[in-house]
Formats: sequence, C-alpha cells, structure tokens
Amino acid sequence: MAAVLAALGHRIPRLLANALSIATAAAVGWMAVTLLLARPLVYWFSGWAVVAGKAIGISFAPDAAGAAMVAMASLLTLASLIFSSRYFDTVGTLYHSLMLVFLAAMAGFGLTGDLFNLFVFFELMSAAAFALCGYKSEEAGPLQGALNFAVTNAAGAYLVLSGIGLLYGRTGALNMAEIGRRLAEGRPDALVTGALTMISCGFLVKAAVAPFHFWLADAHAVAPAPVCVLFSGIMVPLGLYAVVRIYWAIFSGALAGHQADLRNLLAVIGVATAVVGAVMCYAQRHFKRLLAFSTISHIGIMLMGAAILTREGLAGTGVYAVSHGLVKGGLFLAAGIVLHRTGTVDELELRRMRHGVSWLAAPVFVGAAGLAEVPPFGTFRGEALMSASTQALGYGWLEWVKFGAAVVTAGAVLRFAAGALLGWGRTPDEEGHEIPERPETQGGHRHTPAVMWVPATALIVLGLLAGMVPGITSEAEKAAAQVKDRAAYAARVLDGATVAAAVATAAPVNAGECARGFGALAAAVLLAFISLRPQRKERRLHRLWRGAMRPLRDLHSGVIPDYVTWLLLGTALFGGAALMWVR
Amino acid sequence: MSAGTRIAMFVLSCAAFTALYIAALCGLSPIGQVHGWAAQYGDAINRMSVPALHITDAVTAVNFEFRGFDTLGEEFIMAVSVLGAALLLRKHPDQGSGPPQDKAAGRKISRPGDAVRVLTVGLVGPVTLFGIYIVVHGQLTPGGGFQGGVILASAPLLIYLAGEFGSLQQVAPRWLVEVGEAVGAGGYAVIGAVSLAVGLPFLANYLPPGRVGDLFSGGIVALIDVTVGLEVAGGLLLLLLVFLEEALTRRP
Amino acid sequence: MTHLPYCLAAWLFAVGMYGIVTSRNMVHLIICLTVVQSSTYALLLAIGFRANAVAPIFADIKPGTPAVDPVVQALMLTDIVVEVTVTALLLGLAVLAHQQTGKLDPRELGVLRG
Amino acid sequence: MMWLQALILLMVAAGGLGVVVTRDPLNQAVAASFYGILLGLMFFLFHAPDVALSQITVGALALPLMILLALAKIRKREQETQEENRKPEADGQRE
Repeated sequence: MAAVLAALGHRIPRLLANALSIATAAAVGWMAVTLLLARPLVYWFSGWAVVAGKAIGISFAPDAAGAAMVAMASLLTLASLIFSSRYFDTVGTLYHSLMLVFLAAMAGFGLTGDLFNLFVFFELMSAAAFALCGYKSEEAGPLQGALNFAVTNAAGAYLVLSGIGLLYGRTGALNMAEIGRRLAEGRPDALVTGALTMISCGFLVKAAVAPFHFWLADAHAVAPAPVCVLFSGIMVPLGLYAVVRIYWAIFSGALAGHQADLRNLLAVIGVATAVVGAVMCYAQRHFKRLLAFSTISHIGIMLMGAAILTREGLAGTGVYAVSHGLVKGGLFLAAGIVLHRTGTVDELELRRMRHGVSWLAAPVFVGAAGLAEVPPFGTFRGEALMSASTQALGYGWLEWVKFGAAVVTAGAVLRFAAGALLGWGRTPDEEGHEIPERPETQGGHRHTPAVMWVPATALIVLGLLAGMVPGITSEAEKAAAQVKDRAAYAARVLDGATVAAAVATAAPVNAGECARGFGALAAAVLLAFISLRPQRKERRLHRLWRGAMRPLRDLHSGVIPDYVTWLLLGTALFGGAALMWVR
Repeated sequence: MSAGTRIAMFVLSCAAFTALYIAALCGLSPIGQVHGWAAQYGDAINRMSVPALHITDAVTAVNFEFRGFDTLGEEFIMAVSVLGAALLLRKHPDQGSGPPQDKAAGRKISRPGDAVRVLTVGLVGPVTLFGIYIVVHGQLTPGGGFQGGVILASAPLLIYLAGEFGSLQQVAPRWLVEVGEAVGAGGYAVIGAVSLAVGLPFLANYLPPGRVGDLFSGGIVALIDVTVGLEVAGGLLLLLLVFLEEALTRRP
Repeated sequence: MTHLPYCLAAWLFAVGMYGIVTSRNMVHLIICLTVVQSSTYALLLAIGFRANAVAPIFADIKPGTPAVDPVVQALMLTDIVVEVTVTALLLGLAVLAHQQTGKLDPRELGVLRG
Repeated sequence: MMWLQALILLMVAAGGLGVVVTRDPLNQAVAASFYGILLGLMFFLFHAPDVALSQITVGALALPLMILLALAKIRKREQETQEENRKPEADGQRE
C-alpha cells in the first residue's frame, strides 16, 4: 500500500533538476515493480470504502496488468528523461514537471478502479500530452499537430464522459466493479450498448484505431523525439488497455451472450487499422511520421489479439505491447539522434547529405527485426501466444493480416535504415510530403553524447530480451486471467475477497511460429531491397502505386473538421453494430 | 475531402449517432424518478455528510472528502495547463522582448474615464472579500475553493480593466501568483500526505469535525477548501496573466 | 416527454459537432468544443435531478430531507475545471499557430498531410 | 417538472445553437458569455447552486475574457502583417 501512496507523493514535481526527475521516474518504476510482484490489492482513498454494497470513495485496484503498464510507463519516462538531459539546450524545469505529471497520470490511469477517476487521469494525461506535443512552439508544424491532437482527443473525452453519465444514470455507481455487478443483473439494452460504444470509441481515439487514428501521425511527426517515445510506447497502448479493462470489468457480464459479435467487430476494426497503418507507413519518407504510422499498424495487431477475447489472446497482446513499446521507443530515440546530428529525418535529404550516423543503422536494423516479430523478440512471443487461440477459434485469416502488417512496417523501417542511413540503392522517386523542421537541439552536432545513444540502444536490446525472460508468457497469462475474471474482480474490490492465484500453462514455442518470424524478416528485407532498386520495368509499378496511394494520402488531410467527421462516423458505425446485437 | 463530401458525411453520421444516443438516453429512468440502486449513491452521501463530517454542503463533502482524490487530479489538470500555457507561450531567444506595454487592441483609443477607474478600483476590495467569504464557507453554503478562487482571480483583473496594467503587475507580480498556485496545488497533496503520517489512508480526515455550521467544521475539508481556493485563484490568474502578457507585449 | 430533458444533451452534442465541422476559424471551433462539453453538463444534471427534492445543502434544512444527487454535481464541478483548462490550452495553441502561419482557418493550416 | 425548468431547457438549447451559428468570434465571445449565464441559471433551477456559481464565474467571466484576449492578440498580429505587406509595396514604388 505504501507503494501506491509514495507514487502519489511524487505528484509535487516543481522546479526539479534533471537528476531529481530521473530519480523520481526510477522510484515510480521501482514501486510499480513492487506492485507487480505483490498480490493484487485494493486501496481506498480518503478511507471511505464500501457501505452496504455501495462504493463510497475512490479506489485503486492495481493488478498485474495495470502494474505492468505503470512499470512500462516509468521505464520509458526514465529513458526519455536521460535522453533529453542533453537533448534540449533550452530545457527548462517546465519540461521535467510536465513529463513527471504525464507519468503520474499514466500511473493513475493504469491503477484506478473508479470510472470517473479514470476519466480525470485521462484528461490529466491529455493536458500534459498536448503541452508536450506543442513543445517546439516556434514552429508551425508542432502547433498544428498539437491542435489536431487536442481537438480530436477532447472530443473523445466528452464521448467517454457521456458514456460514464449513462452508466451512472443506470447503476448509480462510478466504481467499475460495482457498475459491472449491477449491469450483469439486468438485460443488455440500447443504453448498455450506447455506453459501451461511447466509452470504447472515446478511448479508441487515444489508442489511434482507424478511423480515429488521424491525429497520431500528425502529433508524432512533430513532437520532440523523447516525447514520441512516451506517446507511441505507452500512451497509445494505454488507450487500448482502458478498452480492455472497461469491457472485462464492466460490460463482460451484461454482454456475455454477444462475445462472438464483439469479436467480429473488433477484429474488423483491427484489420482496418493494421492495413491502413502499414500502407501509409510504407509511403512515408519522414522517419518520425513513418514510425508513427507503424505504431498505428501495430496497435491494429494488438487490437486483433485483444479482440479474440481469450486469455491467451490478452496475454499475447500484453507481451506484444511491452516489447513493441520498448522497440518503438528505441527507434524514436534513434530518430532523435539523427535529427540531432543532421537536422533532418527526411529520407531523401539524408540520402543526399554526408552524415556520420551510419552506425545507427545497426540498432535500427535490430529494431526492424523486432517489428517483424522475429524470435527471440518479445513481439514474437506475444504473437505466438495470440496466434494459437486465434487459429483455434477459426480466425486464421487474421494471422495473415498481422503477418502482412509486420512485413510492411519492418520493410519500411529497413528501407529507411539501408537507404537513408547507409546510402544503399538508388534514390526512389517516391514523393512524400515534406515537413519543414528545425533541429531540436542547438550546438554540439558533431558527436552523439552517451546519454543519447545508450538509452536508444538499451531500449531496443530490452525489447529483444523481453522475449527471453523465463516465464514471461505464463505470468502474462495469469495477469490476463485476472483481468478477465469480472466476478473475482468485483469480489476483490467490493467484498474484500482475497484472490486465488491463477494457474497458467506455459505454451511451448513451436517451430512453425519460429519459421513464421524468420519468414517475416526475410520478406521485409526483400521488400526493402525491391523498393531501393527501382528497375525500369518497375517504374510503371511505382506510378501505379502512387496513383493508388493518392486517395488514401488525401484522406490524411490534417484538417480538424475532417478528423471530427471521421470520429462521428466511426462511433456511429460501432454503435449501430452494437445496437444490432441487442435488438 | 471537399466541403460538400464532408458535410454530407457529417450529416449522415451525426444523424445516426444522435439517434443512437437518444435510444441510449431512453434507457434511463424518467427524469426525476430515479430509484433503486441508481439513487443510492447520492442518497447515502446526503445522509452521511452532516452526521459523519458535520459538513452541510453535500457537494463540498463529495468533492473534498468522499471523492477527494478526483479533486486532487483536477487540481493537477489545472496546474498542468498553466504549466503548459507557460511552456507554449514562453519567450524564445529569437523574439525580442520589449518592456511590457499596454497595446491591446483598441485600448490606445479610449482610456476609461476617471469615474470608471475609481469605481472599478474601489470594487477590488469588496470583490476580494467576497471571494474569501465564498472560499471559507465552502463546507456550509454553496460555493467553495473553486468558485471563490475564480472570484479572487477576477479581483486583480478589475485593476487591469481600470487601465492600470502597471499597477496590476505591482499588485499581482508573477512570482507571487506562481507561489500561490504552487502552494495551493502542493498544499493539497501535503494535507493528503499528513493523513499517511498519522497512519490513515491518503487524504483521510484526521481533524475533529467541529460543530455543525461552524467555519472550521469538516476537519481537513476546510483546509483543503482553502488550498483549492489558492490554487484556483493562482492558476486562473496566471493563465490570464500569460494571455495578457501575450496580448500586450509579445512581438513576432 | 419524461425523457425530453435528457435529449438536450444529445442536441447540444450534435449542434456543437456541427459547429466544429463547419468551422472556418480556430477560435470559433474551440468555442464550439465547449458547447459539446456543455452537453455533458446537461446529461449529468438531468441524471441527478429528483422530483420534489431540494438542493443538497443542509445548512437551513433538516438532514434527511429528500435532496438531489450531490455526486453528479461534484462531477460537473470537475468537468467545468477541465473545460476551462483545456480551452485555455487550445486557445494558446491557436494564437501561436496564427502567429507562425498567419492563418486561423482550420482548413488552411495543413502543414501536415499525407 | 415546473414550466420554468422546461423554459430554461429550451433557452439553453436555443443558446447552444446561437453560439454555434455566430460565426464572428468577437460576437461569439459575447454569445458564449450569455450562454454561460443561461447554463448557470439552468443549474440553479435544477437545484445545483454550487455548480451554478462556478458556471457563472467561469462561463460568463473567465472564459469570454480568455477568448477576448486571444482575439486581441490575433487582431494585433493581423494589423502588423498588413503593415508589413504595405511596407514592401512602398519600398518598391520608391525604387
């Protein structure tokens, strides 16, 4: 318990020096690990707990999944703070305070057991993120990216709040366990599906799932690289985490008869997200924007894993999310180094100039292998976990979509590493949009300080090692079982019941999966190779590709009214589909 | 997307969304007729706030006691957006900074008359008093740290309206406002942490509840009320000052 | 008829969204966003309302008198703070974006495309 | 439900529409302030005096003030741009 409280004590980050803020992030991480290893507990703030079956106060109900998210958040914050200690020259304490509040918000978001409290932390996270995104306020790009980000996410937040209002009007409760218990007593109707739609879509905006994903690429392309690490590595997966959490804690009882319908709906959204993300990723030449679209694609993969609604699927998603966050964080830091040294992350410009960052190609290659789900990366272990139950349920085709998305995103990253960093191949006449950008740092461009390359490579290596931690899959399965068990969760929070330890069977890694992983890497290398060698014969192919991409590119217009229209359309479709189940 | 496509798509999806929303709303009980589980949270709090806490304003009881942790988060949202605004609107080295001068649009043309100036400056005192009154009576009557804080923040702005930007900077220099805001936000957390020190859960009430209707009833709620008042007054004033300086002095 | 007050929430949501989608000025768009947010106030207020009840202030009335739900009112207070702060941040961003680009029309800002 | 409450609901509904269709931001700031007062009245009539008080202070006071300050800044910048545009023209004529 002391751990939770101490985590809160750190919310007074004011005028902190570099060292102090790094120590704070490390301390929060240590506490999260303590929570992770401890048994699930419930902590009631203000000392008001349950009176006659009604939760009066606000509770934190951390379990392994939530604690793992917090540990992840603090690890990534730690890495980006170390990275930025030499990164910005005009670094003020404002930046550190914002980063720490951002971390505190993510921690609260991962641990809380109260629906409205979840919303409060969601808003706190958003407010800090908007400000961090617009950090380079002397340029037009970051401001526009932050505006797009802020307006769409604020609209999503109001959707969430409306959904919370609906649930409160029905159940008179704000505690997730209690709402779940009350909803399970009644029949599902338009209110239940409406609330599910509004809350899920609101959080899916944060998770950047198609068609709510537009803001992400804009925000990531322009936010400072260390901030991108947090956005891509943990904030976006947290949106997905919230959807998983509210579905299992609140709606799984009431909608128990509609699991197959929900599975189909989420799988379709996941496929759309993975495909759009992968294709757009390949079409980028701005490295940060390329990585941003690859994040969208990988969120689609994670959504497909969670959509299966099985223990293995959830556990796989968790392992995948952790490993992906580490690898993607490392790649964004690498992008930050490139920007620091050369003043640009544009593929074509980098190819034309002589730069001293060719060595970065090595970690980026390794990172790309991580995105391609090659063993022994954590992404591979996660994918292997997901695929078993996906195939058992007859959704084998999803695996092919995931395979394709992994190949294309990894191929695009490899293309950047080989083409821009090593200068291999010929210049493709690919036309992406240029984003005018100033370097984020001033002075000292001649060398790369250790505080920059160490975190970057360390994150990628950690992503590699994550797959080799003994027992990671069985622990993840135990955590997933906890998340899934609505009745046990409610009993723990409302009745103070102790949790029985879940048993998990460690799935052996089979050879087919390994072959699949290496196959993906081979295919990605092939893709990168082809795109760097435009033969005369293939010119026509290129033109065809560009023509086909035009409409899709045009959809990503950077215009807020468009984004909001997509938001409404997506919500209406989701809600319409959900309403069909109960009619 | 062309404007036409956008509107067409919007009309379709908004109509569908609104229909779904209304369908969901019709699942609520008729207005004013809430009963059963749905009514019990509110009823329980209405029942408990006077006997258990000696707080006569149940909304304040929820805000600062039963769900005090939400309010702590809310204070941090306020603090973060002030930080954020300061970060965004900070001066960049390449932007020249002249001495602060009043250059808001239209202000050069008409200075307010003496009578207006005397009146607005004269109002500062009563408004400040009223703000303090609203803050400290939070647990008794409608109002509290938040509402009172906003009123307090508006008092120094009256000075600005009277056309005295210079005096505004003297009355409410930025560092003072910043300190007030920091004390407000930090104070809340410190009050909560003291609960831990005396062996209670975070933010639990450790002071005697006092007499019903007294100014210092409600235990730590009265204290929290004041810190929230400070935080909101400081935060809002700082936001307005940032915007004001932005509007008055910054040159591209 | 008994559900009509709830529908105010749906109306405000739709109207605010209409404003955002058709907006030609960032400041206008941000104000429309506050209208969308006010729909959540309307919803929460209607949910907490009780017929034949008083305000949840027991200074002058006997404790135990039927009163409206204080919880949603506390939520609305939080909501209002969120509104001010998010609006302030957005306005700051819009002002800065105008400084950098000289444009306010959300349809013309597009630096980021494709 | 009393007729007064029904009336204020209708007025808020109309007020929301009014804020949205007021396209000029300066007029809209005034409309938003008025809408803030309407919302405050609505809270008051639905037995939420705490919320009413904060809505009136925020919605009718703080928020419009922020909008006005933002607009003042934007207008100033526009004037400067116009002056800058005029200057090169004048220079051009001199040559």
